[in-house]
Amino acid sequence: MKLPRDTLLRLYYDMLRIRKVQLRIESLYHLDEMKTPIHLCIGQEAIAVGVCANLNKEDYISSNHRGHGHYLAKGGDLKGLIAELYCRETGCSRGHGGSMHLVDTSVGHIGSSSIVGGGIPIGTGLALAIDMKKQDRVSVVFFGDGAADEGVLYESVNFAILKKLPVIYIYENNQYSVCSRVSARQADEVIFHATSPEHMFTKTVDGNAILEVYEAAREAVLRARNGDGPSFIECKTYRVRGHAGAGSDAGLGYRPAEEISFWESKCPITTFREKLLQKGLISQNDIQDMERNIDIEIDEAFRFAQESPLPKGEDILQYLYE
Amino acid sequence: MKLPRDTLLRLYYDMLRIRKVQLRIESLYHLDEMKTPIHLCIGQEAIAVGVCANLNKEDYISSNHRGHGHYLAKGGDLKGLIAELYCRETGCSRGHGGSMHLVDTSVGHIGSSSIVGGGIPIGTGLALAIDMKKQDRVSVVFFGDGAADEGVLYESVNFAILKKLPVIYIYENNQYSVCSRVSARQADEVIFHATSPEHMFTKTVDGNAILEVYEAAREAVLRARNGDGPSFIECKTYRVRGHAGAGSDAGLGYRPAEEISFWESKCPITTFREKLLQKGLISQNDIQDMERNIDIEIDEAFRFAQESPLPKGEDILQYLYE
Amino acid sequence: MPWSKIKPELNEPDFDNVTGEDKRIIPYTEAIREALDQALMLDPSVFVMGQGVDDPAGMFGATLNLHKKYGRERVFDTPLAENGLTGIAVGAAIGGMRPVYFHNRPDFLLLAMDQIVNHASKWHYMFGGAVNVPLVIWACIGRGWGSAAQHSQALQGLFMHIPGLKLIMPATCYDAKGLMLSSIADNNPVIILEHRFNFRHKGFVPKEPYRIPIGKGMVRKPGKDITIIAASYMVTEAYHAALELAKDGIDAEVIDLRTLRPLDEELILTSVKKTGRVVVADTGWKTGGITAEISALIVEKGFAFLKAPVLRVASPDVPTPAGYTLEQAFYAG
Amino acid sequence: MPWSKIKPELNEPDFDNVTGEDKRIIPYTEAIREALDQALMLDPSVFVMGQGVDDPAGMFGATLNLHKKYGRERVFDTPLAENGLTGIAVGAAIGGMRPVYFHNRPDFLLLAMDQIVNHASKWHYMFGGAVNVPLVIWACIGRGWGSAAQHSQALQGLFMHIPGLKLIMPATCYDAKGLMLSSIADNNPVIILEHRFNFRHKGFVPKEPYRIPIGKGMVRKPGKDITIIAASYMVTEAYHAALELAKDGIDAEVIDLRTLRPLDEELILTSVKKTGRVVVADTGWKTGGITAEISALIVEKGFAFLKAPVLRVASPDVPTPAGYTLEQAFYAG
Ligand SMILES: Cc1ncc(C[n+]2csc(CCOP(=O)(O)OP(=O)(O)O)c2C)c(N)n1
Ligand SMILES: Cc1ncc(C[n+]2csc(CCOP(=O)(O)OP(=O)(O)O)c2C)c(N)n1
Ligand SMILES: [Mg+2]
Ligand SMILES: [Mg+2]
Repeated sequence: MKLPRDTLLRLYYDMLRIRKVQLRIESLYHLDEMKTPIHLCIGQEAIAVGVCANLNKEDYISSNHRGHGHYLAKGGDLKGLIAELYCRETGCSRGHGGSMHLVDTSVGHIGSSSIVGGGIPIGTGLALAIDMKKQDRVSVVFFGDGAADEGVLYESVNFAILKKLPVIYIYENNQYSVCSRVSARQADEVIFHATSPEHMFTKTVDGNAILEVYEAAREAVLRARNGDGPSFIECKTYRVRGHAGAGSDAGLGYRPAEEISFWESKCPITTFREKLLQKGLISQNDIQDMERNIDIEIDEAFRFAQESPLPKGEDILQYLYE
Repeated sequence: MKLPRDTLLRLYYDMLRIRKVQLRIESLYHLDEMKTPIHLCIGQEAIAVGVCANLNKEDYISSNHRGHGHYLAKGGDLKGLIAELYCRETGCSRGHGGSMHLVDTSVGHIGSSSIVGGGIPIGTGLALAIDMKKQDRVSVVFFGDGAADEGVLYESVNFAILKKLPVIYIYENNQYSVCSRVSARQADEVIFHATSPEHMFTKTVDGNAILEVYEAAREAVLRARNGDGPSFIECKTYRVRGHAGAGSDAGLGYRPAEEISFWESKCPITTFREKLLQKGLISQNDIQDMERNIDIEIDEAFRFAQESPLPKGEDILQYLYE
Repeated sequence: MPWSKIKPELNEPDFDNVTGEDKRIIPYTEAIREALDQALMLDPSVFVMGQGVDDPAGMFGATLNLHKKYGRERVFDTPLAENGLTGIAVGAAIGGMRPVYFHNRPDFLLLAMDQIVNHASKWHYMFGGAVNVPLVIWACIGRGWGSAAQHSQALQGLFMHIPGLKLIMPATCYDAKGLMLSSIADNNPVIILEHRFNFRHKGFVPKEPYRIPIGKGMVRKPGKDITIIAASYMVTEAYHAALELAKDGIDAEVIDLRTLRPLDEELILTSVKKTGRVVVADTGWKTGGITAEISALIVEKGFAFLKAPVLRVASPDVPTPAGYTLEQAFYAG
Repeated sequence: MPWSKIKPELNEPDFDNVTGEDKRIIPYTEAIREALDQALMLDPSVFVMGQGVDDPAGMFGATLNLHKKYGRERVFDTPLAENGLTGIAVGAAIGGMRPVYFHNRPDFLLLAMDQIVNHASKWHYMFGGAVNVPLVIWACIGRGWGSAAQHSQALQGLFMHIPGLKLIMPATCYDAKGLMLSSIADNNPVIILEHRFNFRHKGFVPKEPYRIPIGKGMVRKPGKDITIIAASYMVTEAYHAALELAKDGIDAEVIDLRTLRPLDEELILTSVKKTGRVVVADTGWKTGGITAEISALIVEKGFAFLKAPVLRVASPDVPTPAGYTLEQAFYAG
């Protein structure tokens, strides 16, 4: 597949932006002003970006605790994200959700669950709504290998196949649930790989290779839009930082240092940049411009957040019911 | 596989006994003396018998709402069963359980759940206990196609494979959950059929052909005893009676009359009897003897139940805690 | 189950003296079915799902043949998979539909607690009001004929504890219809717990669609000596008890809560102020159940009115036994 | 989470004046870990399971490195699959083992309600006593730093409602160990709900194994003017409140329930008889929570002793908000 240059640059830009947002959060986290647990997706940016680049604003995504990348890739408001981390009234969830509970319905992000696997049936249900309303939309579900332990995945996929729903399951297999390796929790490859192709388009891709992700997602989205039913894409990837909080967790010793550095060398952003540079599709100047623009945007978002008012304790009963 | 004559006769006898018990229950149910919902397994006897014929007394079974056959095939006390249906103090569950909650720990029957799928992880956990205690036992889980809808099946099978547990999943696919056809609930064949053979021995058999069931179960039990891990056997069968209560439900119209009569003609007991007669392994006299013996046993069990005392209301708080 | 042996078919008590020649009396089941029919007719975003909604039993008749009228796109059978399907219903609701998810028994809702409690009940609040979940979950409490421990649980005590849920327990045919229509129109997750015994009743139900305000109870029988507070089938029992008490010259007031969450505190306290004596009756377990909350509320806010301890009539704290002699001891009323 | 910012590390209140040179003071975590260590050592049928029990965090330290001593056969990581794994633990318990199943948070138990409520809690009763389920389920209530709606639920109100379960909420290091050992030795399903704030405490814990009777509470501070009833972390808050009240000349009695089910009614009623005034404090939601049951119980059986309404201190009836300004408004204490 040959993509136009601006698409390629867009993919690069979006990954870089997510990375730089993560890094800024990480660098400021020790100040204890973002009083919310954070789960960084550093090293996994290609998945959110490669998938969401195929989506329209009206398409839905369902996300999880490690959701900053999904939110930004889908077009979620950056100020709303940072303000949410600062627990502000102006946060995307008005300070009620924190890092694990982001939302931006204006771009089809309907809220992320921090119950592992919790978003899977919800994303499937969005596809049911699309189907019933005969909308030209798709629904994408992002979930991890921990979520693949849960029976609700089996229940949801079964239903999606049964009803031929326009849903795309994006399995972000970063090989760990907290410190627990996937091989300690799952018998083998996920069982859906064995599903027959008439039922579901199933594919495993290198989740750190943005073009592989993009292409697989493109096929899945096309199928969904054509009424050909659900897809299941496993993206093999790695969480290079600790499970939660800022910084590396190499010191904990639950995974080999070489494993971490191997995956660091497979960084989806630097490897893609090399490729673009090699092919002469991007210049150092382009890159610097991008970095600068992003930095400005991030500066602004943090300023916005820090200057925003805090929700008032007395309003705690608000939003219980609609 | 060539089985000795006495084994063949035993298989026949056990099926016939279960059938005759069911028929007696059915014929008396209209008297409203058995004040308990009943779920007859008429037409499915070959599964319980074919599997349990491979088990020792110490082996475990985990059963469900349609559990009379499992209970009897495993050697559960007939008097205890009938008395339980009559809600008597002498019932296997002392009148606390009723038809859906049978138990006979003396033969490895640890209690049946009427929550569809509920017994699946419990039977898996029994296999974990066997494994941890290094016992020479296996655990068998009986469940239906309704239970195969539930995510807990996926969770349990995954764990069993992961830990190579001595558990055998007997999937009694009678094609309906109440009035709902399996094709209205499941995408295709159960997904475990696609599991690779190193992980799990998987087989589909004609659940109305006792020798097919027996043979598949034999292999599964051998594997489990050898430490080769779990097995998953789908037994295709049919519930010829209504979902609950006595009698046919052909009048309801949710399934074609020809479908019912087709499966009635595939009766596991009459087809097997024909075979035994043809091969000269059984005589009409043998059959009559069996019938008579069984009738006497059933008469006794019903008399026992009817004459047994009822539990006293004032004892209602008993058995809450051990 | 031979229902005729468990509970005779009856007209419900004529609480409001509505019966008259021009009043339409229909079975409880039919009241629910009519509500669904009208909701499906009036709003294309409404749909009905659940194991068996399109089968010959039609959920005790409550959904009977609706699939024939509205098609299996809008009235459809589901896999059992209660947690997954609840999440799917939540997602569909977020996506702009109004699902009504039917279960035979509340016992099966225990499989779906993650989606009900962790998700549906919190989605609106957790995102600062950005998303709504207009979802109705319906289940019918079983009783009798050895339904036993896993098919007869009256779990309102659990759901009453969960912020973000609304909890409805109708007592009359009129309410079964009106509260169903209100629940479907509500933009929040609503749980309706029915009682199988109510399905043996007939009562007055207007033909046109109407709604009953959620969060409001009502006085079913005014009285001045003692207040009996109940919901669902226990309202009928309470009413009969009140008639018995009247023979002894005791004038009991009977309150039908209708909604358990949010609770109609004002109605309760107004009555307690008048009578000073209270009995709370429920079909669930006593310890930590709805009778506990109502009693605690009265003590907290109406202590000065109380002339005697608030008494609770509820099930003993054991799983439901199967045998009929034990059932007799288990059930009040 | 930077715990130092949320809750300082402290010695627990010296409730029983046990502190002395010969008294061993250890962290709360260590007390649980020691209980598990001794249980694993003394009984080969005991095992420990749960997501992360063998990881570097070792369940806040409570299971730290036990897998190194006892092997991963007896201390093992599990798939998340909470309902399946609970059923597997139930099966293992029926098969003669004594599983202790760890969860970071009670919120995740909502995925396992089917196996906990429909199965574990009923198995003994439903089969007329034929089978036992000696199972311990442990989870730790989160609080602070934006744990938010799905990682901070204090769900004791749900479990208190379920017959057949035992429900434990320890308040001290001594109890954390002794009640864990009793729970493991018990032949019934026991749920232990810890509170993350207790993990910041140190206190007196004897080295040898010991058990604390399940179903018995205790007076943490005797008093005659008012009774404050609490469990878990709220006992510490109640104790501090009592010290404050003492400055105003009010002599408060503090009751630590230790076990919520079965509840120590006698202890409660004896105290209420003495003081006539009661405050019940809990970390859970107010409506339909444990404070409701305790209040209702007191009214039912101790009405004559009451000089004032029973008051309840509990969380407001909303999901836990994430922001710290909202958290401040949400939490009592
Ligand atoms: C149902 C449930 N069980 C356990 C947890 C605790 N928990 C929070 S994040 C996490 C890891 C999940 O791993 P995965 O799905 O692979 O996502 P990743 O963190 O690797 O992105 C766990 C176990 C939870 N939040 N929900
Ligand atoms: C979790 C759960 N959901 C729904 C039910 C209601 N129910 C009782 S029996 C039954 C049919 C189950 O079908 P299957 O597992 O195929 O067993 P069969 O009756 O065909 O033997 C259903 C749905 C239940 N008992 N438990
Ligand atoms: Mg992962
Ligand atoms: Mg079936």
